[in-house]
Amino acid sequence: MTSTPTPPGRTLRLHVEIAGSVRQVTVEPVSVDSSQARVSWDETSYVVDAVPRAGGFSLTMPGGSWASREVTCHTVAPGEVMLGLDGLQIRARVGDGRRAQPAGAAGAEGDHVVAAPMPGRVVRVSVEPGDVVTRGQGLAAVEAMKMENELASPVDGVVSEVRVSVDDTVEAGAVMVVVSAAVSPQVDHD
Amino acid sequence: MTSTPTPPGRTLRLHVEIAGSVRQVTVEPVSVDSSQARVSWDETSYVVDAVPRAGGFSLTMPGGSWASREVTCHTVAPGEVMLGLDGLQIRARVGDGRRAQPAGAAGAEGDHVVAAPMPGRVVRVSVEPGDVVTRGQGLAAVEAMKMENELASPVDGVVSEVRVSVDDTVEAGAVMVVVSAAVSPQVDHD
Amino acid sequence: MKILVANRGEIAVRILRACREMGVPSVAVFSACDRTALHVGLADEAVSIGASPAAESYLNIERVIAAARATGATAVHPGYGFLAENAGFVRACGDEGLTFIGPSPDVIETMGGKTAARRAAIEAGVPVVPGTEALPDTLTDDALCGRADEIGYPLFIKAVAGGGGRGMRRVADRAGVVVGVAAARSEAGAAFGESTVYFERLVEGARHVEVQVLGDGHGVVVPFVERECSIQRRHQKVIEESPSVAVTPAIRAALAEAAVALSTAVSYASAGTLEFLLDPEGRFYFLEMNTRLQVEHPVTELVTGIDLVQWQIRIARGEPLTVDPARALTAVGHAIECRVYAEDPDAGFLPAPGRITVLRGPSGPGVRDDSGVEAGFDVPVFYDSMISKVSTWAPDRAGAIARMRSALHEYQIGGITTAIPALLWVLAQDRFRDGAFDTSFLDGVLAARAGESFSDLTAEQTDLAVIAAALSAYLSVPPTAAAAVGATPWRQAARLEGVGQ
Amino acid sequence: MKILVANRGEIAVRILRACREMGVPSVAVFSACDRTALHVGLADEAVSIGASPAAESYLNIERVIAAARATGATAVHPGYGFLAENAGFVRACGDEGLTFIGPSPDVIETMGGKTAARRAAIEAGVPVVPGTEALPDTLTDDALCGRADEIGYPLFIKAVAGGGGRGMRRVADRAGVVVGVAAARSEAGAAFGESTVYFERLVEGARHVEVQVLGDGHGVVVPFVERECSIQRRHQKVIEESPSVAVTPAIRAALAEAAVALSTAVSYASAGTLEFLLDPEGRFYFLEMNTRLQVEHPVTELVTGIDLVQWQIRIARGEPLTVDPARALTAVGHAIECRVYAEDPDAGFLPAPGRITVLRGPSGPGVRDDSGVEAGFDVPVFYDSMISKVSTWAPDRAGAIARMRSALHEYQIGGITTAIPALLWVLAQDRFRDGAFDTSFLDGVLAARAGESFSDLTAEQTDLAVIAAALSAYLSVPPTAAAAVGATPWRQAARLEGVGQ
Repeated sequence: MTSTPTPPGRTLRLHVEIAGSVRQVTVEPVSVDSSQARVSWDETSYVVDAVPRAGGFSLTMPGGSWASREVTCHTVAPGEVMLGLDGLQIRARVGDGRRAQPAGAAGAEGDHVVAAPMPGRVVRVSVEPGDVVTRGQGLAAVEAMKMENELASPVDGVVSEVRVSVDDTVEAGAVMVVVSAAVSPQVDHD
Repeated sequence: MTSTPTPPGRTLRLHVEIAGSVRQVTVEPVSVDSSQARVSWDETSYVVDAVPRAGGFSLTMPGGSWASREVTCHTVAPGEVMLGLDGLQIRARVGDGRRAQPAGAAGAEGDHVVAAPMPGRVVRVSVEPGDVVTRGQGLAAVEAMKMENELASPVDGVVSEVRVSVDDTVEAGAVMVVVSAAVSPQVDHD
Repeated sequence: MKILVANRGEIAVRILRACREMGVPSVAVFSACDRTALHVGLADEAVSIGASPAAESYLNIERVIAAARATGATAVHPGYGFLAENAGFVRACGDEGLTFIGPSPDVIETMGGKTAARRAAIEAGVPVVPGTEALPDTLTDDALCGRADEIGYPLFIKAVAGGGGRGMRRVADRAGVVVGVAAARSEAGAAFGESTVYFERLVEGARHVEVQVLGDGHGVVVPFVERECSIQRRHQKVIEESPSVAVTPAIRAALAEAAVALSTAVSYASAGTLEFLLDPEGRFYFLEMNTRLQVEHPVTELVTGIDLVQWQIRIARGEPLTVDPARALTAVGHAIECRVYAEDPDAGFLPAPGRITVLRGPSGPGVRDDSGVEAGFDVPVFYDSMISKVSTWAPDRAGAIARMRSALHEYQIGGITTAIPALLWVLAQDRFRDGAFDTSFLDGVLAARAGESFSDLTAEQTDLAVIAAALSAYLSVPPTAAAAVGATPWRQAARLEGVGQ
Repeated sequence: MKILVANRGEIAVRILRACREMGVPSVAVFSACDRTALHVGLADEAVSIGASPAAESYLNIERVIAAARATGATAVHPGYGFLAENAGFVRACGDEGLTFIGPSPDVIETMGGKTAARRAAIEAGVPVVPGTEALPDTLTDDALCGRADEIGYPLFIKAVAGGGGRGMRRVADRAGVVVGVAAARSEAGAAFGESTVYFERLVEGARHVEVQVLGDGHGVVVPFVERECSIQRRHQKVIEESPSVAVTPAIRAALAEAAVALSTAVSYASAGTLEFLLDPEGRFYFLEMNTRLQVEHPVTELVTGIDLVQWQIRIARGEPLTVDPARALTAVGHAIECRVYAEDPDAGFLPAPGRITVLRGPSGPGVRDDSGVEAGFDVPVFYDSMISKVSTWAPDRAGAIARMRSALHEYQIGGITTAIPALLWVLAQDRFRDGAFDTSFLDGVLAARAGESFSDLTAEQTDLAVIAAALSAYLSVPPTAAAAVGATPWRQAARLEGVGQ
């Protein structure tokens, strides 16, 4: 998972980002002899009973709200978990609460890697190093599960590297193309 | 499981008892880079492709017979596995092939322990130390899953120990009563 | 309406599904050992109600009521078993302002006691098995024998408060009466806290058939096509089906008429079932009424398309009972249900609690799996051993049986043993396939084969079992799905050895 | 008969179940990545037929035939996709003495090509969408535009060999014709090795309805009540149901008549499906025939009780077609099917292969889950992304939709993402619930909400998600069921830390 396990009873502060909003969350086991913990953020505080089960948790809330849920949970990338709840799927980012790390706001400057979103076969490469590309322009396509998936440039810029050829097999996350962004008038500072 | 794992490629000899008959079985991986092994006993020899899966194996037989099966497998006691196959349940004893250990023929002499066959609550104790009992006579009863299960004496003999009282909770395998067998004219030698 | 389901296992799951389909908020209750049970996760809310023994949780009226109060539930569905036929619980719900999804406490009392129900049936003109009223404890042995002589032999001694075969004795002749009564009284007293017994003639060669009804509590009662439940082990139903091969259209109409007469007489509300014996000549006798949802209700749902649990909820809400009587009384195709008990059939059907390591229930066309468990769950020692019910439907009985054999064949469960091998064996018996059985059939054939394993292997299956057993010793079989990608089992064995060193 | 199932995934599982129910020995084939797939374990025998890419295994005629030869199979069921409509494969089966479970290669060729099938329909007096024959590559741009003008705008350019929306272009006016033809030809050539296209009028506001037929190959054809398949994303069906809310008894009878006319004209054998467009005025036009089992066949089975796969096998055995035509054409209740694709709907429906860590399919009354996967399986990147089909039945459409929402709500799958949140979203749309949609509905509403997550959370669900995300970081969530008895998660966290030190 995303952080080092913590000694029983020790309080952990995390930031959790769901649907674009970040919460500073505190997790505090009630005692090591129970399966209950206090989870709090902002004005919100719950005592939850959390029992690990196949691929996730069973959560009940003995502290008043009584809601009960099965939540599935798997790590899709470091600091990123996919939660399953009531037939819905929720991507959450979780990080150490002491290091601020707002997600989403990747800078528009510098090198941008375009990676395979899933394992598959490269069926098209539309650019060469040195090509000028605009944001949204198709760079290459990967086929998986009989579907072609076009990969678009995330920025206006110049192709600096093309690392794949047609018919190559790629793993999820494999870098396919690198685009150097054109200098942008707006820069987000972290 | 029942024996120490063996280095890849090393041959292992085992005895396997199913439905009362014991076979001296040899297991020999075809190579560590395949999931195939040769399993042989008596005049029988199979090359099987064995892939571990949830709670058991997937077996196919690329070597000619082509049969394919999912087998579930769990250890119920040291040297004893319960197999699930085609909706059937098969108890098998597996041991080291070098130590002869024919099962079933427990001697009729000496102390016989009567153990709880499953976890439950003691609802009846019908004997006291010193009582003379006959084979099949009820000694005590355990309730589990709303069913009473009478435990019978395995031999003619004398009760030497009673280790439980009514309302005790017992685990599976807990010794409840010990019966010293009457001297029997027939003794099976191992 | 917000419904608290005062039960566990498959029937709690069944009711919670009905709630969710109807958009009705639901509350589950659970004991300590059921914290991660399937029904807890399928409810909108869940409340812990105490320790694992049923008396401290599912049978504890105060705790169930308190859970309803705490969650704002406005109704309680009791399922079957536990508090389902406890008039005191129904009254406690009423006192708390909770709608009890079932009949009134008075009807439960009238129809729940076996001798009271017999009396009501006689008054309604419904035939009953010749028998006595409750026998006072003060009767002398001679008087007991005299009453037995009047009924005739063989006869059953039955506990007024009985169920599940407890407090029940078969008596072949006068010599067995006194000792039989003593034994039945003692067993019934221990099991139900009530030792009163009565005599009932044993109807030889009888089948157990039953009629499901829905009543609106205002005199409207809809009877359903019968269920056949003669496949019993020690008076516990094992396989049920609908319709019964022994029931002709004329018998079906007469059964329905009897069921309506008796249910209407008590203004029955909600779902209930009238149990009958059907003798080889086609005569039937009322036995007792179950004033609740029945375990085997799915076979009725499969042949009629009518959702009994949703109707229980609608009736409790005061909605009009608009079930089409013709559809209710007509079986489309044939349905069969097998109860999957956690037992070891090769060890005398010994209960087999324990952790389920792997579970893949049957599925596909015509297959319904009402399961109360899942992989990773510890089947507790505290409750009934039924972990799921597999039901199949097909256009005809042979098709439903073939589908059931296929479904049980593919039912994969590891970590515990179940009665599935015995079910497969019964389904393969000619007498079962021909429909030529009565309630004594299963105990008879089981006694005749005592000691033989139900998992009778072909030569090929034996070879596969030998191979699997040997491999299980060679390799460490992971208890759950975790084979590493690309790793061969032999490499895994090597790695495990490395860990061990 | 001994049947080799030349397919994988849920349809192989479906066919293998039918074999087992009928007592017919079965053979599965599998590619390298499917070694532990569900269908392999459900067959009596299984044969490895090559590497993971379909061209080297499931599409390789020689290897499939060799597997049949090696196992002594006497018949082949192709399922859908792969070799199901490959006349060359059917002829190869014939040469090998294998019974192909499906129509003859000649019928596949006649009905498989879109323009050939249109011709056959016109000859049989069945209405078709106004359109052209195949357009020769030699036509000038002016000639192309002239032909397009004759059809009228908007129109579709379609590939003769097309399927799944490939080689298909919508053209709004004359200006789009030439560039559209070039694009469609290029796409079709790349996808099917055959670039020929034709024009077809775009019927505005049309629904996609289709008629299932069974034929005995000797002129007897039984038509079934229609299926409604208008809920499509990019021409891929997503939700299907039966009956269609738009089909009146008169339209149903006319559709059935058209289906019989066309199927009888070619002496159709086995199961097949005739696809039609139904315009808002109730006029219908034949589109094409699928000469095989259809993905969405379960909805027909649920409303008629007729097992289509078993009938395919019976017809192939030469048994008489004794299906009751009245039953086939009458829907009892309503059924709906949702295709569960391994996709990420929040990432533009990107395919989402990967290892399934936990899987609990839906179950209970009126729910059928045709799944091709199980926990522990790696959903491969090489094939279609559909991992299961959930079908529900209820007495009416609203009940079937409610049951479907409940079933998808309880469908638990971890390790990969699926389109379930998008399915739940569609089921909740008023236009879907009112039945007021055509084939453009889904693409339209998806475009209108582009970028929004389908997993729109309530405040309570958001809180639960925050809690679960935080706990997942605090505790090591085991990928599979393995919580030690009595251990609290906090102790487990402590233990893991110990291991790490």
